[in-house]
This record gives sequence, C-alpha cells and structure tokens, in this order.
Amino acid sequence: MHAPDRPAAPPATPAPAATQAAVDVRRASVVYPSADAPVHALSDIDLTIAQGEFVSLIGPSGCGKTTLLRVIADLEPITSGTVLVNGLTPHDARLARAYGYVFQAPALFPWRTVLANVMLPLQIQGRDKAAAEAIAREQLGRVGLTGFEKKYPWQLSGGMQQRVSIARALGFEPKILMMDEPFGALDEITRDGLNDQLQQLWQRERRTVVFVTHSIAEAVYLSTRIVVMSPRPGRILKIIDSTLPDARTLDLRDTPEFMALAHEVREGLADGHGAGHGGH
Amino acid sequence: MHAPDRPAAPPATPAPAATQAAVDVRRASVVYPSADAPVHALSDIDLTIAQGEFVSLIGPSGCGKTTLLRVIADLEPITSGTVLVNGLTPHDARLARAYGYVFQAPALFPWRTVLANVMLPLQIQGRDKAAAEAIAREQLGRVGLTGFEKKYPWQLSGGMQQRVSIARALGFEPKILMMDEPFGALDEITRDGLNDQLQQLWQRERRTVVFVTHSIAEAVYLSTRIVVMSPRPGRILKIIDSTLPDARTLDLRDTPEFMALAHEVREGLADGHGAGHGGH
Amino acid sequence: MAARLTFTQRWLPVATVLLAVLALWYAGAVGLNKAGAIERVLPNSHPNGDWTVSDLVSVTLNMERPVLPAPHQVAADLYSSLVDWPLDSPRNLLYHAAVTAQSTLVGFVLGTLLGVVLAAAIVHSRTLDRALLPWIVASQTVPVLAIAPIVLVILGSLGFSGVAPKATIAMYLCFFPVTVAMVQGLRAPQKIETELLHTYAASKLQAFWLLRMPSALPYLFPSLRVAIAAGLVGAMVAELPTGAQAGLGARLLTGSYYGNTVGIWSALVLSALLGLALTLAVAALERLVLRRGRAA
Amino acid sequence: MTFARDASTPVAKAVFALIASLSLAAAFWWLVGQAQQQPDFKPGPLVAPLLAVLFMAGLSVRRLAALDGQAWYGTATAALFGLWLLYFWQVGVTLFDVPRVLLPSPAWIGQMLVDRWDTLAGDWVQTVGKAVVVGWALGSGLGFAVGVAIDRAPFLQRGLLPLASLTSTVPLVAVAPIMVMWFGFEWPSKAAVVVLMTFFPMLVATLAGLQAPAKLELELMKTYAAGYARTLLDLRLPMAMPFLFSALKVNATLALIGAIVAEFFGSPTVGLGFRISTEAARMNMGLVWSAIVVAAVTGSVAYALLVQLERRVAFWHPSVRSK
Amino acid sequence: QAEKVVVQMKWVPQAQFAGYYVAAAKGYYKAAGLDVTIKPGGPDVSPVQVLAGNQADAIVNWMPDALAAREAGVPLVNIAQIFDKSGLMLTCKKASGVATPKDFKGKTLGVWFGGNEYPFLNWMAKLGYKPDTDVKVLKQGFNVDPLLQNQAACISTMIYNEYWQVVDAGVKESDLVTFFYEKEGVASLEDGLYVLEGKLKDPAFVARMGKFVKATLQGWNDAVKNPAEAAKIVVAADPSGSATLKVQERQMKNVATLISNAGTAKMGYLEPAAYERTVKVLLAGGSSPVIKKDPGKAAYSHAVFEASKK
Ligand SMILES: Nc1ncnc2c1ncn2[C@@H]1O[C@H](COP(=O)(O)OP(=O)(O)OP(=O)(O)O)[C@@H](O)[C@H]1O
Ligand SMILES: Nc1ncnc2c1ncn2[C@@H]1O[C@H](COP(=O)(O)OP(=O)(O)OP(=O)(O)O)[C@@H](O)[C@H]1O
Ligand SMILES: Cc1ncc(C[n+]2csc(CCO)c2C)c(N)n1
Ligand SMILES: [Mg+2]
Ligand SMILES: [Mg+2]
Repeated sequence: MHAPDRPAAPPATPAPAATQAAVDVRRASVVYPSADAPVHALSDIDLTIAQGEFVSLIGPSGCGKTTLLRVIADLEPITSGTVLVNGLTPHDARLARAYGYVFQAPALFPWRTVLANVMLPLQIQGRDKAAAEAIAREQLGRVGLTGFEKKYPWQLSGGMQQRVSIARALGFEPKILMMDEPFGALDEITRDGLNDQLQQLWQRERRTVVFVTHSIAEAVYLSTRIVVMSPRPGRILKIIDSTLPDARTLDLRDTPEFMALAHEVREGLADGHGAGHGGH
Repeated sequence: MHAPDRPAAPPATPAPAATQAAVDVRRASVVYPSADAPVHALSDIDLTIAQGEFVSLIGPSGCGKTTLLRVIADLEPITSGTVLVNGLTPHDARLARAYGYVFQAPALFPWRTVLANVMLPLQIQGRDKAAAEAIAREQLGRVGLTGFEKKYPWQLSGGMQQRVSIARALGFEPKILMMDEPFGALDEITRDGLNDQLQQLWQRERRTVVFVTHSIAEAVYLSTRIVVMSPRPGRILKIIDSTLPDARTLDLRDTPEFMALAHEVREGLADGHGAGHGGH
Repeated sequence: MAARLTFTQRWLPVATVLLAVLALWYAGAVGLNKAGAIERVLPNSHPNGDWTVSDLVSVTLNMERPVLPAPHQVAADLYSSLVDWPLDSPRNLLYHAAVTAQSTLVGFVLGTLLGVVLAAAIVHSRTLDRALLPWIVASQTVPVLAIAPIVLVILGSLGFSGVAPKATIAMYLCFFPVTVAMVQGLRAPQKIETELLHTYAASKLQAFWLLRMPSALPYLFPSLRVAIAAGLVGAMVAELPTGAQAGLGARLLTGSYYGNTVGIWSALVLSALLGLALTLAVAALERLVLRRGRAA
Repeated sequence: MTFARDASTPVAKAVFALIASLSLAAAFWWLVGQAQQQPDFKPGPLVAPLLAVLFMAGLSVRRLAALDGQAWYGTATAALFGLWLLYFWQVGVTLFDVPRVLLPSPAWIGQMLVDRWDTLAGDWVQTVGKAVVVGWALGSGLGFAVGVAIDRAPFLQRGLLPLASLTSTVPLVAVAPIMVMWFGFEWPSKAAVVVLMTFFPMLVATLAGLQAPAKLELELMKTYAAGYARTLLDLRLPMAMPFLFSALKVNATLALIGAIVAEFFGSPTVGLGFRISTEAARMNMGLVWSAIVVAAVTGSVAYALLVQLERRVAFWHPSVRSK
Repeated sequence: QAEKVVVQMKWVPQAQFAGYYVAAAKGYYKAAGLDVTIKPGGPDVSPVQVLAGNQADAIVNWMPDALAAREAGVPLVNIAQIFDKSGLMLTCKKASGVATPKDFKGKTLGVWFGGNEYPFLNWMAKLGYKPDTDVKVLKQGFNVDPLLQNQAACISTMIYNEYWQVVDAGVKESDLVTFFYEKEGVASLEDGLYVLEGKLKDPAFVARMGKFVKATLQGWNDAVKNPAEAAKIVVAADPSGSATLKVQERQMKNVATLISNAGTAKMGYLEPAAYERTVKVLLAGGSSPVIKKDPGKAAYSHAVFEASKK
C-alpha cells in the first residue's frame, strides 16, 4: 500500500538479477574456540533463500539458530564454507546496508526518545532530519505506537519496546530483514497481534525475511519455508515448505492443514531433541 | 511416590480444617500511587481457592496477574478488601512460611552453588546443614539436575536455572506454591518437559498451586481451574473449571476436549482484550 | 577484556611505556637542569666557558643538586640505601617504607571496618542516610594536611601516640571510598532477590549476611584498591606533623630541608612502589575471596 | 484533644520534636552560661542534662528524616544534623574549656568568616578561581582526550594503566614541592598538581565508560554500518556519561584538596592554603577553620552542582531515574 | 626515681638543637635526676599547640611566635634564652642586581611565614616599602630552590643552615649578597625555652625546670666547645637518617656564633633589654603587627634561670 509510492531504496547493491538468491549458504561451519573444548555451533549448513521468501529457523535452545543468523549478518565469521548475501560477501552486504536486524532484546538507546531511536539508522545513513522524522513517525504508526514518540524507552512496556525496535529495522527499507526471536518476551495476545502485522507487512512488501523462533505456531503461521535444526553441532534436519496460502489470518491456526504442518515441525524437532535435552 | 514416607511439614500454621480455603480473596482492590495518575491494578477481585487446587491466572500483559499473586504472598499491600491465606493474613502466613514463591526470573544467587541455592530457604528456617543438604539433593534429583550440585548458576542454561528455582521452592514443602510465569523464558520443548514434571508433582502431592501464565495451552494443560482476567483495571472475567481428568499426559493436547477448553479461554481473553491492546 | 594474555601481551606494553617514561625522564632532566648547570656547575669545571654540549648533558645528568635527578642517580641512591645499611637503620629506605606501611595497614583495616559499619548503618537507617551521607561527602573536602597537625595534638592529649594518630589520619582517607561503594553495594541486591528472602520470612540479619554482603563484595574490592592508595597518602601526610621522624613522608620532608633532591626522588619512587605492592596485595586478597568467580 | 490528633501525623511529630529539642537546647545553653559564672565551675553535673539534649536532638533528626513527600526534606535533615553538630561542638568547647588554639568554637569561626570575608574572598579567587578551575578542567579534559585517543590502542592501554595506578599512589605532598620548583610560586604550579591528580581518574573512567556499551548495542551499530565516529558519538559517549560524571565529582574534591595543600609548599601571599598554613602558625585558629569551611562549602557545592548536571545529562541512567 | 621532662623542638633534628641532644647523650639529664624526652619538630609541628595540648613541659621557640601565641590565648613564658643573637638573614644573588636594601624595590623576595614574616615586614616598613606593591613577597618553602631557580632575587636563610645549602649547590659565596636582620636593627630573639605560665606557680615544676635548664646549658657548652662531637651526636639522634656529619659540624660552628655568651654565667639569661627590643620590633610591624599590645614583664620569668644556678 505504501511501498509503491515511496522512492526505491538507493541502489547501493548492484541491482540483483531476479534469479539471484537473497542468501546463499554453502557447507558453512562455525566453531567457537573455547578454553576447554572448541564448540561446534554449526556444521555443514547448506541453505538458499530466494528473494521475497519468509524463512523461519526453529530448533532447540543452543542449536545455532542465532549463530546462523549472525553469520549471514556479518556479526560472526564462518570457520569454513561460503556465505553470499545478494551475491556479495556478508561484509560487503552489511556495508551496502542490505539488511535490517532485529535482536531478541529491543536494544533501544535509553537517552533517545522513541522517535529518535527509530530515526537513528536513518541519521546514520545521512538522511536529512525532516525526512528521517517523517519516516520514523510513519513506521511508529504502523506498529501502533503513534502518540508515544516523545516517550523514553524505559517508559514503555517490554512489548512496546520490541515494537519500537521493529519499526527501527523497517524504517530504512532493507532488502532483507533478519529477526532473532523478536517476540520471545511478549505475551501471547500481543504476540499474535504482532505476528499478524508482520504477516501483513510481508504480504505488502515481500521483503526477504529470515526469522528465528522457538514457537512452532509462529513459525508455521508466518513462513513460506521452515528450517528445523538439530542440537549441537547445529545441522539442518529438515526443510518444510509451507502448504498454506500466502495470505493468512489468525483463524488459519485452527485448520487441519495448519495443524498438520505444526505436527510435522514438532516431529522434526522431537527427532533431533532427545539427545540434546538438558545438555545445553 | 516420595511424599508419604517424608515427615509431614512442621505444623507452623494451625492445622486448617479440611474445608478451610487455602486462599480467600474478597473484594480486593489495589491502586498504585503514581506521580501523574494512580494506577488501578486490581479492582474488586473475589476468588476462593480450595486446598489442593491448581489454579491458573491468565490475561493480557499488565492486567494485574502478578499483582494478585504478590498480594496473596504479602509482597504488596491491598488498598481495600480482605485476603486470607489458610485463614491467616498474608503477613502471618508468610511468617508461618506457608508458601513457596517462584518468580518469573530464576533469582538464583550467583555466589552460591546450585546445591547451596536450594539449601538457602532451609538454612534460613534453621534446619541443620546435613538435613538441608539431603533435602536439597533430593529436590534437585526430582527436577532432573542430579550431577549439577556443585555448578554455579551461570554455568547452567536458562531452563536449568528455572528448574533449580523450582527445586528451591519445593524444598521446604510449602502448603501453597505460587508461580509467576515460571516457564516464560524457556523454549517450547523444555517447557513441555517441565509442564509434564509439574503436572506429575501436583498429582503426587496435591499441594495448592497458584500459577500465572501467558500460554493458553499451559493453563489448560495444568489447571483444575483457569481464571481469565481483563486488562486494567484488572478484573476477573471468567473462571473456567477444567473438564479434563486429573491425571494428564502431553498427548491430551491433541484431544477435542483440550481444544474446546483452549478455545473457551481464548475467547474469554479476546473479549477482554480489544480495549486493552497497546495500552499497557 | 581478553581472558588470558600471554606473557608478551601483558608485559611488552608495560615495558614499552616504561622505556618511554625513562626516555622522557632523561630528556626532562637535561632540559630542567640545563640552566642550573650552566650557571653553577660548568663555570667551576670549565672556568673559561669552553664546554661542549656533551659536557652539558653529562653534567645535567649527574648534578649534586638537580632540579630533576636522572633515573640512574635515583637508582644508585636507592640501591646504596637498601644495600649499604642494615634493615633497622634509619638510613635504609626499606626501614622507612616499613614504618609507613605499618600505619597505612592499620589505618586501612580500621578505615575499611568503619566504612563497612557506616554503610551498613546507612542502608538500614533512613535517618543516617539522610542526615549523615551529605556530611560524609563534605568531610572529604576538608584538606587533611591542614587538620593533621591539630588532629595529632588532640589525639596525643587523649593519650594516643605511636602508630595510632597516623593510622587515624590514614583511616580518615580510607573510609570514604569504602562507605560510598558499600552503600551502593549493599543496595545492589535486586528487588526480586530481596523479595525472595522476604517470602522466606528471613530476618534483617539473615538478609544482610546471605544477600547484601555477598552482593556488595564486587563493589567492595575496587573501593579497597582506592582506599589503600588513599591510606598511604594519609599515612605519609600524617608523618609530617610528627616531626621529622621515621617513614617515607618524613624522608620526603627532610630530603627537602637538607636540599637532597635525589633523596626526595628515591623516597618518591619507593612510595610509588609501596603503593603498587599494597594495591597488588589487595588485588590478591580479592582473587582469594572471589576465587570461585562469577559471571562477568 | 486536637493536639493529640495532630501529633499523629508525621509532619506534626517532626515539628513538635523540632520545637521541643530546640527549646531544650536553648535552655541548656543558658544553664551552661549560668554555671560558668560560678567560680568553682565543674562540667560534671551538666553531663546528665547534656545527654538529655543529645537524645532530643537525635529524636528531632529522626522525625525529620521520617518525612516523605517534599524534595527539600532530605536537605533539611542534613542541615539540621549539621546544626546539631555545631551546637554540640560549641557546647563541648565551652563546657570542657578546650584551648582555642586546639579547637576553636564555631562562634569564633563564624565571627572570622564575617570579619575577614574580604581576605577569604581574595583567597578563594586565587585558589579556586585560578588553580582549581584551570587544573580541574585541564586534568579532566586531558584525561578524557587521552582516554578517547588510546581507546582503540589496547597496547597503550595495557602499558599506561599500570602506570596510572602507580602514579595514583604517589602522594601529593611529594609532588607539590616539585611542581613549585618546576612551575614557580604562582597558581600554575598548583594547577599542575591538580592536573596530575585529576588526569588519571578521568582517564580510567573514560576508558571504562567507553567500554560500557554491551555487545548487543555495538552490533546494532555494526548492522547499520556505522563508522567509528558515529558509534562514538551516538552510542559510546552517551553510555560513558555516568562514568565521566563520577570521575568529575571525585576530581572536584581532589582538585580542591590538591590546590590547597600545594600552597603549603610555597605560594604568593594569598590563597586558601596559604591562609591555613600561615594563620595556623600564628595560632589564629578561627581564621584557619573559616578557611577550611570555605573550602568544604566550595567542595560540597561543586559536588552538588555536578550531581544536578548529571541528572540532566544522564537522566536516562537507572541510578538517576530511581531518584 | 627520675623526673620526667618532655621538650618539643622547633625543627627537625639538627645542630640548631645540639645542646639538648648532647646533654641527653652525655647523661647530663640523667645525672640531674631527669628522664628527658626530646621531640623533634618540623614545619607542620606547632610547638605551641603541642604545649597547649599538654604534650610537652617546655618548647623551643622563637619569640615572635611565642608572643603571638600569648596574645592568642596560650600564656607562654620565656624561662631561658639560649641564642642571644639572630641568625636570620636575606640572601640574594648579585646577578639579580641587589647590592643594598634600596635595590629591593620591584624585586621578588622569599619570606618564611608563620611568625617570621614580621621582622621582615617591620624591616620593609622601615625602608618605606609596601609589600606586594613595592616588593613582591613569596611564601617560601623550607628550602633554597627559589634562589637556585632564579624565582626570587633574595630568599630567607639562616646563617647556620640554608645559606650553606646555597653554597653547596654550587653558587660561589662571591656571587651572593647577604643582609643580616641583626645588622639591619630588625632582629628578634630566636631559640629560647618556653613553658605555660600557670605551671610556674608550682615550685616543684620550677625546680624541675631549673635542673633541666642547668643540664641543657651544660650540653650547649660542650657543643660549642666541641662541634665535631656534637655533630656526631646530632646525626645519631636523627630518626629520619637524613642528617650528615659534614653539614652538622659546619652548622654547629655557626650556631656557636649565635651563643655569644657561651661559657659565661649569662648564658641562657634573657636580657630584659633584648626582650624589649624584640617587643618593639613586633609591635611596629606595619599595618598588621604581630602583637597589638605590649605583654610586659609577664611574658618572661627568671625564676627557672635562678633555680638553675642553685
Ligand atoms: N561466543 C561464543 N563462544 C562460545 N560458544 C558460543 C558462543 N556463542 C554461542 N556459543 C555456543 O554455540 C551454540 C549455538 O549458540 P546459538 O546462540 O547460536 O544458539 P541458539 O540456537 O540461538 O539458541 P537459543 O535458542 O537459546 O537462542 C551454543 O551451544 C552456544 O553455547
Ligand atoms: N510498582 C508499581 N507502580 C505503579 N504501577 C505498577 C507497579 N507495578 C505494577 N504496576 C502496574 O499495574 C498493572 C498490573 O501490573 P502486573 O505486573 O500485575 O501485570 P501482569 O498481569 O503481571 O503483567 P505481565 O503479564 O506483563 O507480567 C500494570 O499496568 C502495571 O503497569
Ligand atoms: C613556621 C616557621 N617557618 C620558618 C621558620 C624559620 N626557621 C627557623 S629554624 C629553621 C630551620 C633552619 O634550619 C627555619 C626554617 C620558623 N622558625 N618557623
Ligand atoms: Mg538464539
Ligand atoms: Mg507479571
């Protein structure tokens, strides 16, 4: 609805061929050096995400979901293998501002108002103040926070803070959105609402989304593909293509199709889980 | 299984008549004084919990669940109304050590080992060291943490920490167990496991449990009664008696009976939610 | 910071900086002593004024009464003081270091105790919190050196002599950082931790020992490092009004009166080393107590 | 009747305790005056009533401290406490006939503050207006600048920090004469002492403050591809503010003490330190203590001002927010 | 049973106080039935405070300080005057252009404060100079650096100590100009023994002090006669370990010149005329004199001196 009449994001990345993958991970492994024994966090990951896909990563605690996301976002180096983002190395993609990242914690700056927090990435990109403010206000509106612009983060509840951080990530219209359990700390109802909004946003703008979650329902509801991971060393156990229609509403969750998918994910998880339980 | 051969808890409270309610809340209201406008957290709550019940409180964020639990536990004064715990005021009940309280965060002391953390309430109650240690080891065994006694809290994962805090609350055999979103921070699989254990524990010992949760499935799975609350000012919208059998397994969750209950809770929540969304 | 540094990673920077300091020191010695050397020393050795720059440099680095003695002069003075005299001789600087260390340590222990007790009283009493805390801050703006002579005389007339008066001055400087840190530390337990003990109906005393004290330890130790340094300063300051008796402070003073600049610097270097040793001792104590470590 | 009801509110209790204790104190003061008229004056019999006044004084402070609701109650409590301190000092000095070269009475100190305020004002300008302000600003500024500069050089940090802790144990009594020797008698040598004393606390605080941002926040800036300067300005400096302020506060008292003590070792014929040392040698303890009072008030006011400023600048920090 | 006597010196242990240390080291005090404690002083030790705080029976002090203390409420009384001449002087570098007191104008002069500034101010008043306008006054620390560093044209020195430090630092005596307060007619009495007035009412105290002064004078006599031996004793008595033989022996020789009546019966006797001369100097100290009114004869007593002759 809004996307078409906004100026396109500056062509910082060489305009990707339509067929070029948004994220392309090949035989990637990550080993954390450690005092006693090195930790094999990811082992031999192969994953290709096309432009416009919504991919969820799900798996038991400590299986390497965050690590995988961080590798793609150039926050962690890989030990072996290759990773390409829009055909570039993660480092170049980051400098080209190809993605927005939403951390599990809101990570708002307490000395900035809500509005100023959302304006931060825009200011860093050198947008002029008026434009940045307009965009920030619009994004805050989208996550239902109009009227809270002048508040400070600590004056908001946890859920509201997380919504601010989502607005902040959306503001600069990144090609790829990476979200690490963005709704982990929220109550079910608020979470449902935000799931709904995120779903609609994706519908509208079809950005590529890589999404980490613990919740099976959330993964099934949001994704076009669900990547199920095994406990340490993190491997991809199963990739499930969603059979749900692209346009979704929350009611969908009571359909047998939804339940079947959820069941499939749960089974996938249970297969890998047995050994890992309690050991993380 | 264990309960019968253990000595009964010391009769700190005057042995309650079998018919005496464990918790009796009458027309209780709580108003938080505040700089701008006082916050009406609870308004006119009436709730009676019988001995041996498992009652869940569910409701949107900020509706006053925690406040209600804290009022019962003498962590917060009420503004009007009366609260009785085992026939005593909350203050006297606390001094009589009538209850154990599990906070949302594990609240373990980082300078104490896991074992020492579980021994803490026993030491405060003046039990001798050997006895306290024996009880602590047993409780740790029950939550599946044998072998971790000498570790420090920060060497454990979040789920394990929360299990330590549950073991700590169970150790001194309180008549009433109060739990404020004890599993909120855990991943779904670990959470399922702990739900199962808690359910079995309640089966065995039939302590009175007051349980706060955001998860509908959790509430339905565990409770004998579910109290649905409305957004601020917190009121009781609906009290749902469980139609499930007392003995439960996780498979139960796929039964139509379970789903019907879950649906009823969700509807109750949705009724009260509309107005409150975004306003906490 | 990085968990473990290799030997070179740890010491190479220190060595480099030390070398830089030494180089600066030599340069400073030449620069500061130049005028005096030209005026007073070179005319004696070269009455006709035919001295060269190298003469000048060698003279500035070996003057009897320099503005800034060269490092090797200080080292030689320290060495001869430590080696040529028995340990119990007032000409051995270690003897003076021991005297100063003694009053520092006594003052430090008393100051720490006072600081902890005051902090405990303040966190438990609203009256003390409101009435006392501002005055404790104000007390530290009183220049100690100004009141030390009076304090010493007053304590003397009350029958305290020997280490006690010096330790009292050291204590006066020590207790403040400890009090401030402990007030913060004893209040560090989070609400949830306090409430946990509340649900156990724990007494105030139990809460103090089981929760407040352990939470305060991470605050206490950094303040102890500050306190021991402050205590050393206090002990040295207190040595001045006892007359030129023993101790590094007295050495600094008499060095100045006897025009012995090199002596002043030896005492200065030794007092810095003593400070370092005391700080290291506190750090070692910290490691001992917090050995079990905790999540950073 | 009304009285009984009123007395139950905390404010009424406090007012009552205040009035009662002050009148008792006045009565006791009169008693001391009377007793001293006696030729064979002995303080012994007056000790019991003294204890009574002491008790009432304690009670009045307690009652005042118990009040809630007004911001100035806290200040008032501290002020009342100080007032009682002065009162008992005066009484003690009078009662036990302490020689005034040892401990002057507050009355004499106050007298001197009034009589010699022009002298003290000149001293204040010399010591605070020149040495302290310049030294404090320069020392703290340099510490900050060097901190920012070596923040990215762990090599220099590892080398300089041990040196920093070493120099912080060198007593200023040793440094002051050297600085007088190097920089002369006027205020620059005092400012130099102050620079030396304030530089390292600020350096250490700056380094600690710049390290304060958590990994998460740094990574956030990284995902925006923010450069060093941006990260410094938008994240690390704001985050460092509470650290910088605690160093500024510590430095304020250090600077004052440093400048005063440095004046003991040579100075022009004006300055608080000069006044304290020369008047002490002339047994004019009233003036000595009034100079000390000027110094202490200056230090406390500077401290309080910095606390206020901190509340403005670091308003977001939990330690400020909770107040 | 030896009677206890505690005496507080004015400065750090040095030959300036040789008489006391010699009397102690050679057992003269013991022989007089006394157990004497000699407390060293320093710039931060105020002997008057020590006396007022009951930490000493007698102190060594200069008269300006003693009379100022008397006015400030500590009733000091001189019981014996050891030095009958003043050793205080102003030492200038010729290079700074000072040859006579007339040349002080516009120059920077280092002065010891704490009582010692009054003879100086008196002198300046006599010369018609206003301090801080005609001459710049520095509060001098207790060393000679200001002169060596050329921070001052002249500095205060004692003939027995600081003057020689200047010379030891390499400045030739021929490059120096000196002005003695004694010669300028503005001298005040230096090292003497003082006690609290009230104590003199007690005959036992007077008797004890008499013994003390007698033994002390004996010590001074030895010290004046044998400076080398006195220096050795002083160096041994220095707990800071900073004093050296060479310096102390030279100091002792110079101190001897200030006790011009050593070996005579007048040694230790406070000449009323000298006393009055000092009082006049102190009363005349320009705008703010050391003492505002003449203390009269109450500020000294010959009772102890007479007792020491018994
Ligand atoms: N910096 C690190 N150093 C060493 N080990 C690490 C580090 N970061 C993560 N690990 C380990 O790597 C593994 C994968 O961690 P990761 O954070 O990716 O898991 P996750 O799937 O995101 O778990 P969660 O669901 O709990 O967030 C874990 O076992 C973790 O302990
Ligand atoms: N100490 C307090 N002062 C003022 N208001 C408070 C305080 N504690 C809670 N509140 C307010 O009271 C209301 C009820 O809070 P409470 O914590 O009981 O909610 P909750 O149902 O437990 O929410 P959540 O699910 O987020 O834990 C909220 O609106 C909250 O903002
Ligand atoms: C407070 C005070 N300062 C300086 C002197 C002068 N003075 C007298 S003796 C002496 C030591 C000389 O070797 C000095 C410096 C003093 N009398 N009192
Ligand atoms: Mg993760
Ligand atoms: Mg809650």
